[in-house]
Amino acid sequence: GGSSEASGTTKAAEPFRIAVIMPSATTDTAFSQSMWSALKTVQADMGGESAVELVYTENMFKVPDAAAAIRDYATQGYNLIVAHGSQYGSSVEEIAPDFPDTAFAWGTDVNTFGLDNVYAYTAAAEQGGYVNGVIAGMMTKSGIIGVTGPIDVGDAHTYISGFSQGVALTNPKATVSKTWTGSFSDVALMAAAAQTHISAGADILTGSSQSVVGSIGAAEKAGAVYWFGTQADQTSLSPKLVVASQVYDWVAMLKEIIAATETGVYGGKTYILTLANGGLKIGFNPDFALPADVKAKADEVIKGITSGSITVAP
Amino acid sequence: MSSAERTSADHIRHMEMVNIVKTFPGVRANDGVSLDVRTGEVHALLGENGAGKSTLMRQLYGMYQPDSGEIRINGEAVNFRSPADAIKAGIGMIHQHFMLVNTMTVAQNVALGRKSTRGLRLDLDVVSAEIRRLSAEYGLHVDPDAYIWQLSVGEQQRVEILKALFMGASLIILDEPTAVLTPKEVDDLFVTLRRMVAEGHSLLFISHKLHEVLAVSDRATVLRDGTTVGTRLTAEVTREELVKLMVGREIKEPEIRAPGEGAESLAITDLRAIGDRGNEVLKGIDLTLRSGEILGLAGVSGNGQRELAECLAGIRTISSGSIMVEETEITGKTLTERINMGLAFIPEERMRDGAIGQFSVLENVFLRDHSDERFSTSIFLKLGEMEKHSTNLVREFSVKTPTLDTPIKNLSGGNIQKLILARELSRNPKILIAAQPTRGVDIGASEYIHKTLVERRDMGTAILLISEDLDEIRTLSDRIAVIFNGQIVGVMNRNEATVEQIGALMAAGTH
Amino acid sequence: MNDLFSLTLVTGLLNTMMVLATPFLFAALGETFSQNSGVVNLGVDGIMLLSAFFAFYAVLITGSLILGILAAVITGVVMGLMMSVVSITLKAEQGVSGIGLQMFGLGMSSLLFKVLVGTVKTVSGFPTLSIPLLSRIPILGPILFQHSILVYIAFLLVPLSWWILERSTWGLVIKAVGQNPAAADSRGINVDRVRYLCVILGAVLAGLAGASLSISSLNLFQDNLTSGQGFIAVALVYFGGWSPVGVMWGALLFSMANSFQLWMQVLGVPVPASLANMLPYILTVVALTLSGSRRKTPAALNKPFIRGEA
Amino acid sequence: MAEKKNTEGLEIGIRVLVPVAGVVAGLIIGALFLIILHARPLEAYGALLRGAVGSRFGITQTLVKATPLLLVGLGISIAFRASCINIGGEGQMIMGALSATWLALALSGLPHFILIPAVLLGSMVAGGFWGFIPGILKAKFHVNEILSTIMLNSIALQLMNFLLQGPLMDPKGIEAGTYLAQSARLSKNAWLTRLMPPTLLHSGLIIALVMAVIVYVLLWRTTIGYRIRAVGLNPAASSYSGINVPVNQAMALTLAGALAGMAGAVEVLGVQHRLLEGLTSGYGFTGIVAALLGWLHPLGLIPASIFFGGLLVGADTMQRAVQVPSALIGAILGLIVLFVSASGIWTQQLIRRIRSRREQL
Ligand SMILES: Nc1ncnc2c1ncn2[C@@H]1O[C@H](COP(=O)(O)OP(=O)(O)OP(=O)(O)O)[C@@H](O)[C@H]1O
Ligand SMILES: Nc1ncnc2c1ncn2[C@@H]1O[C@H](COP(=O)(O)OP(=O)(O)OP(=O)(O)O)[C@@H](O)[C@H]1O
Ligand SMILES: [Mg+2]
Ligand SMILES: [Mg+2]
Repeated sequence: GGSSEASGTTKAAEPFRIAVIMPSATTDTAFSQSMWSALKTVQADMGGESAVELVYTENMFKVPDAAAAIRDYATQGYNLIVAHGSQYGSSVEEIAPDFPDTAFAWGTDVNTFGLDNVYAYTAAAEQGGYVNGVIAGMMTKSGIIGVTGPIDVGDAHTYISGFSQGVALTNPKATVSKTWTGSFSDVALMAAAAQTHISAGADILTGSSQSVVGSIGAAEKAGAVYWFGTQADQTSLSPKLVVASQVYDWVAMLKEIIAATETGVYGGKTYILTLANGGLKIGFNPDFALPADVKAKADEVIKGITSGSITVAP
Repeated sequence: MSSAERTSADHIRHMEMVNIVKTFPGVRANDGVSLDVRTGEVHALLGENGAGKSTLMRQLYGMYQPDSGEIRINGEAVNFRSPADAIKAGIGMIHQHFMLVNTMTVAQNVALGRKSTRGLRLDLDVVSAEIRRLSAEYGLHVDPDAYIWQLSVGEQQRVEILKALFMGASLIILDEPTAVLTPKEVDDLFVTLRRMVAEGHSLLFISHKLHEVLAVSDRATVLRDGTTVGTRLTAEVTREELVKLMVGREIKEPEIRAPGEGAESLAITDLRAIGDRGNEVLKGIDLTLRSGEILGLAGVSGNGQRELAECLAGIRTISSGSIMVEETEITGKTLTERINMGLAFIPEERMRDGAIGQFSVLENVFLRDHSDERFSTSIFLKLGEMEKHSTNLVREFSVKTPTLDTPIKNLSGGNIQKLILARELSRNPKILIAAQPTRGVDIGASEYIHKTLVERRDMGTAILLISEDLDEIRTLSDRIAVIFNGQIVGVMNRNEATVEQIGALMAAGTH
Repeated sequence: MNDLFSLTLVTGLLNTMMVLATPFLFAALGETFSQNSGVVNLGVDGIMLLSAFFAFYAVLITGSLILGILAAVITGVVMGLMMSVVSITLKAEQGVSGIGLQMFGLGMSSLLFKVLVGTVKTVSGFPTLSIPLLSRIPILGPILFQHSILVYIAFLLVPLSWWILERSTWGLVIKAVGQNPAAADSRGINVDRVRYLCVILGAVLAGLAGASLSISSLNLFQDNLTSGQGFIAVALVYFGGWSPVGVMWGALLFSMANSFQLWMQVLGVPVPASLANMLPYILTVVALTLSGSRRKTPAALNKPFIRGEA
Repeated sequence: MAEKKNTEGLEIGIRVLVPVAGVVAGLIIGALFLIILHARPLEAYGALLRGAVGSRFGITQTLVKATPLLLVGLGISIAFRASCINIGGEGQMIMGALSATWLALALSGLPHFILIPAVLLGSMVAGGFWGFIPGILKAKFHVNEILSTIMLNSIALQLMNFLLQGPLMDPKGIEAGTYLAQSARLSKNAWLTRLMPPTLLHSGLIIALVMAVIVYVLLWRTTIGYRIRAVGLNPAASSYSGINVPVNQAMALTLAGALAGMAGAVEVLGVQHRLLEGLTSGYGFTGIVAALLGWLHPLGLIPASIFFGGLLVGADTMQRAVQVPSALIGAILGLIVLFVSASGIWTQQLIRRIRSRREQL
C-alpha cells in the first residue's frame, strides 16, 4: 500500500512515484532482484518512502498481463514506469504514446522506438565477463573451465562470449566447455551440470546467475572449485568459493532518469551499463585470497576496457 | 471355508424386512415391502425387470440404507451402513452383475477381503487348495489360477458362488444366480443349495425362471412396481398364478411352424481361432445356417460360443477356416462391411458390447447406422430423420422409455435388450447372430423377444441363436447344434432332440 | 580419450543418474500407490514444492535434519488429505483437483519462501554416507554406495513397494479397489478409506521427494524448485505400467538420459544444447513405444466410487 | 411446458452459482492469508473485481485472457470426450505459435486477409501434428497419452528454445548485441485486428467463439463427433459396432492439438506480435480447468473461460493494489480451483433433486 501517505502535504513534497514490472520474483538473486534492490537503494538515497513511492509487479512472464500492469500504473499517474523485461517492448511502444507525461524505461534493449517518453537500457555483460575470464584463465590449474546456464541467449550469451575471450587472453590452452539445461528453474539439473563439469576436471565454474544456486552445492561438495558470478554480487551465497562477480548497478542510471524527468525530459535516450560509466562493477570477494599478480592483471584489464583500449565483442 | 469362520458369525435364525421404503430421485423402487426368511428356508423373490428386487436385496446387504422401515435379525433391529456390517452379521450376496476383479485370478478374487493365515503376507496357495476342494465338493469347476477375464460368463458365476461359500454366511442372497447356468449346472447348484439349507443356512433367491422357483423355494414373494403383491407357499401355488401376480396377464410362448427349405446363407468351415488365454478355443467349427431357420447353438458357456460370435462379427481374428455368406468369403472383411452385407449381432454382454450407457436411447439406435446415408450426409447427422426412425422403432418394439433423450442405462434390462433387438432388426438383416438374447430379462419381455425372433424367421432371416437356456433353445430352434470344447459335437432337428441327449452332448461331447 | 577418462565418465554418468533419479523415484512410487487405488494425483509437483520448502525451512531454523524430514512428511499428509477430501469424499474430477493442488503448492511455497526466508540461502543437508567396504568396490562403489541416505532409501523403497503391491494382502486390496471398487466394496472393504490411505501415502512420498531436493541433493530452496519434476514423475508411473520396478526403470532411464546429455555437452559433442535437452523426453517415449509394454490401466482410475452405480 | 422451462432455468442457475460459491470459499481462505500479510481483504477483493470487470480495459483484458483459454479448452474437451487425457496443451500451443511465427515472417508479403487464414491453418496443422503424435502412439503402440503429452510439452519447449537461439532469433537483437530470446516482430499485416483500440481486444476472440460453435456442431451434429463421443463412453460397444476406437481417439487428440495450436497462433498474432519465451505458460493446464468447469461442453466453456480469465486478470490487479507477493495469488487460485472442483458434487445433487421433483409433477 502507501498511496495515500503524501496527502495533505504541498505539491513540492509529493513523492516521486515509481512502478516496476518484472518477469520473475524480486527474490530471484538475478535479473529482477538486481533492479528491485537498485530501486530500493534509490528510494533510500532520495529520502525514503515519503520522497519516493515504489510499487512492483512480479512474475509477469505473460506479456498481456504485463501490458495491463503498465497501463494500469500509467493510468494511476505514476511518474516513472520501469518495464524490466525485453519482452515488454511492444507493450511499452503501444502504451507510451497514450501517456505523454509519464516516463517509461524498458530493458534490456537499446530501442526507444523513436518515442520521447521511453528510455531503453541494457548492460554490456561481455565486459564483466571478459574480466572474470581473465582472472579465471590465470587461476585454473586443470585448464578446464565449466560454464552452466539455462539457455544461450541475452546477457547470458554476451557474458559467456566476453568470458571466453578473457580466458583466451590469459590462458589460450584452457578449454571453456558449456552446458545449457534449457530451463530457468531446474536447479537439480543445473547442479548435475556443474557436477558433470567437475567430474570432467573443471576447477572453475561460471554461468548466468540462475545457475549459481544449482552449482554451489556441487562446487562445495567438490571443495576447491571456484565460482565467478554475474548480474548480482554472489559472494554471500558461498564466501568460500566465489572469486568475483560482475554486478549490474542500475542506481546511477535510475537517478539520472529521475533527475531528467524532473526537468521535463521523459525519454528518448538509451543507457548501456558499462564498466566505463560505472553501471557495471566487478565485485571481488574480500575474503578470497586472490594472488596479487592476478588482481593486478584484472585491474589492468578493467582499466583497459574503461579507457577503451580493450574492446570486447558481445 | 473353515468351520471356524462359519460359526464365528452369529447364526441368523430369522431375518425380517418390514415396510421397507426406498426412493431414488424420481423412482420409488420399494414402497413398503415386507418379507421374512427363517433358518432352513429358501425364499424366492419374483418380479418383472425394475420391480425393485435388487434394490431390496442391496439394502439387506448394506449397500443402500432404507428411507424407512426396519431390518430385524433374530428379532433385533439392525442398521447396516455398509456391506462390511452385513457380512459381519452373517449375510452374503451373489450379485446379479458380477463383482469380480477382471485382472485378478480366481484365487485372488476369493482371497480379497479375507484374513490371510500369514498376517500381511498373502496365502494364495492356501486359498487355491481350498478352492480346489470346494470345487470338487460342489461340482463348481474353476481353475484357481485363471484370470477372471479369461473366464466365460458362466465360469465367472461359479466364482461368485465360490466367494459366497467362502464367506461362510448364514443367510445368502442369490440375485439371478442361474441366469447364465446350464440345466445341469442349475441342478448341481440346487443340490448345493439344498445341502446348505440342510446345514441351517437360509437363502433368498431371485430368478425370472418360474420352474426354478417352483423347484427350489419354500415360499415366494412377488413384487410389482416396488410393492409386495403377495407371498405364497410354493407347494400351494401354480406357475400360472405366479405369472399373473407378476405380470397381471398370461404369457404364451410363440408357436413354431415347421420351416421351409431355405437357401444356405451362412457356411462356416473348419474355423479355428485362438482365445484370450492364447490357447486354441475354436478347433474346427463346421456349421451351416439356412435362411428362414433358427439354429440354436447349445453348450456350456466357455466352450467357444463367445469367440465364435466374435469371429463372425470380425472383431476376433481367425487362424484358419472360412466363413461364407451366400457366395462371399467374409473372413477378410471388417465388421462394417459385414454389417453392410446383411449381418446383425446381438452381443452377449449387452451393457458392455451392445449399448453405450450414457448415450440416449436415440443415440444408441444409431451405433451402427449413424453414417448410413439415410441418417447422415457424409458429415452431418440428419437429426430429424434419426428422431423419426427411433420413434418408430421404440413404438414398434414397445420399448418402455420416458423419452428418446433418456440415457439408456436408466432403462430396465428387458427394455435395453428390446432396443438392441430393434436396432439390429431395423436393417432387415439376412443373418442375425443373437447371443443370450433374453438373459436376465423378465418373462414378459422374453416372450416379446421370442415372438419377434420367430416372426423374423418366418420372414426369411437366418438366425443363429446362441444360448445357455435349454428351454429357450428347444422352444425356438428349428435345428439344434451343440458346441463342446471348440467343436460342434452334434446337430439335430428339433423334434429328434431330447433334453437328455442335448445335455449329454453339452457335458461330455459324446453321443 | 584414455581409459582413465572413460572410467571417470562412466562413474560420473551413473552417479549423477542415481542422484537425479531419487526425487523421481520417491514421487513416482508414491503416485504408483495412489493410481493403483484408482486416484490420479496430478498435484504431485505442488506437494513436492511445499514439502521441499518446509523441510528446508525446518532445517534452516532448527538445523535438525530429522525435523526437516518430519516437516516434509507432515506437509505430505496435509496435502494428501486435501486431495483426498476433494477427490474421494467429494468425488471431484481428479484432474482438476490435482491441478488445483499443484497451483496451491507452487504459490504457497513461493509465498512462504519470500515472506519467511527472502533470498536464496543454503543449509547443510544430509551428508554423503559412504557404505563401509561396499563403497570401496572399484567402479561400482562410487556409483552405488556413495550417496546421501535418502538416495538409498529411495532405491530400497522399490522392492518394498513391489512386495506390498504384489505379495501382501494390502496390495491385493489396493489393486482391487483400483480395478473394481464395487467388487471390493461388496467384500466389505472400505473403498474410500483405502483410497485415502494410498493418496496420503503417495503424498508423503512426494513430500520426501521434495525433501530429497531441498535438504539432500541441493541444500537450498528456490521458487519452483522442482521445475515440473512432479509431472514427469506422474508420467513415469504410466511408463512403469503401475509397477514399482517398471517405475524404477523409467526413473533410471530418464535420469540416465539427462546425465548423458549433460556429458555430451561437456565433451563438446556438436549438437545444439536445446536438442540435447530433449533427449530424456524423447528417449522415454521411444523406449515405451519400442518396449511394447501393454500393462493395463487400473480400470477404475480417475473414477470416483459411488456405491450402487456401476 | 412452462414448468419444464422454469426448472431448466433453475438448473443453469445452479450450474453457475454453486461453482461461484466455491470461488467465494476460496476467497475467504485467501482473506486469512491477506490479513496475515497485513493487507486489507476487502480492498484486495474490491481491486480484483474492479480489475476483472470494473473498466473497459478490465473487461477487454478478461476477454483477451479468455481467448486462448477457450481455444485450448475446446481442444481439451474434444480429447476428454474421447476419454483421452490431453495434458499436452502447452506443447501443442507452442508448436502452433512456432509455425505461426515462421509463416507470418516468411509470408509477410501477402495481404492480410490471405495471410491470416494461411497462418492460422498452418498453426492448426503444426498443433494438430503435436496432438497426432500421442494419438498415433496410443493407437498403434498403446503408449498412454498422459505420458506422451507431458513429454511432448518439454520437447516442444526445447524446440522453441532451439529456434529462438538460432534460426528464429531476431536479427536486430544479434546486430545490437543483445541476443534476446525472441523472434523478429511480425509485420503489421500479420496482426489480428484490434477490435477496440487502444485495448488489446483482438479478433482472436471472434475466432475462438466461432470455433466454439464449430466444435459444438462437430460433437453433436456430425458423424465424427458421434464416433468420438461413443468411443469415449464405451470403447467395447463402439468396436462391436464397427467404430474404430484407436483411429477416433487419435483423431480427437489431433483435433485437440489443432485447436491448441490455433491458440498459440492467436496469442502470437493478436497479442505478442512475435515469438517469445513464456508465451504459453500455464494455458495448457488452466485450459484443462476451464474445460472441466465448462462441463466439457463448448458452449459451457465460453462462460467458464471468461470467468477464469477474469479471475486471472483481477488477481493481477489485486496484487498491484495491495502489493502482496504474486505467489499469494497463485496459492489463492489453487484453492479456488480445489473448492470449485469440490463443489461439483453439490451441483449434481441439486440438479438431480430438481429433476426428480420435476418428474413427480
Ligand atoms: N442406483 C439407482 N438410482 C436410481 N434409480 C435406481 C437405482 N437402482 C434402481 N433404481 C430404480 O429402482 C427400480 C427398481 O430397480 P431394481 O434394480 O431393484 O429392479 P429389479 O427388480 O432388480 O429388476 P431386474 O429384474 O431387472 O433385476 C428401477 O425401476 C430403477 O428405476
Ligand atoms: N444409476 C441408475 N440410475 C437410474 N436407474 C438405474 C441406475 N442403475 C440401475 N438403474 C435401474 O435399475 C433397474 C435394474 O437395474 P439392474 O442394474 O438390476 O439392471 P437389470 O434391469 O436387472 O438388467 P439385467 O437384465 O442386465 O440384469 C433398471 O430399471 C435400471 O434402469
Ligand atoms: Mg435386479
Ligand atoms: Mg435383471
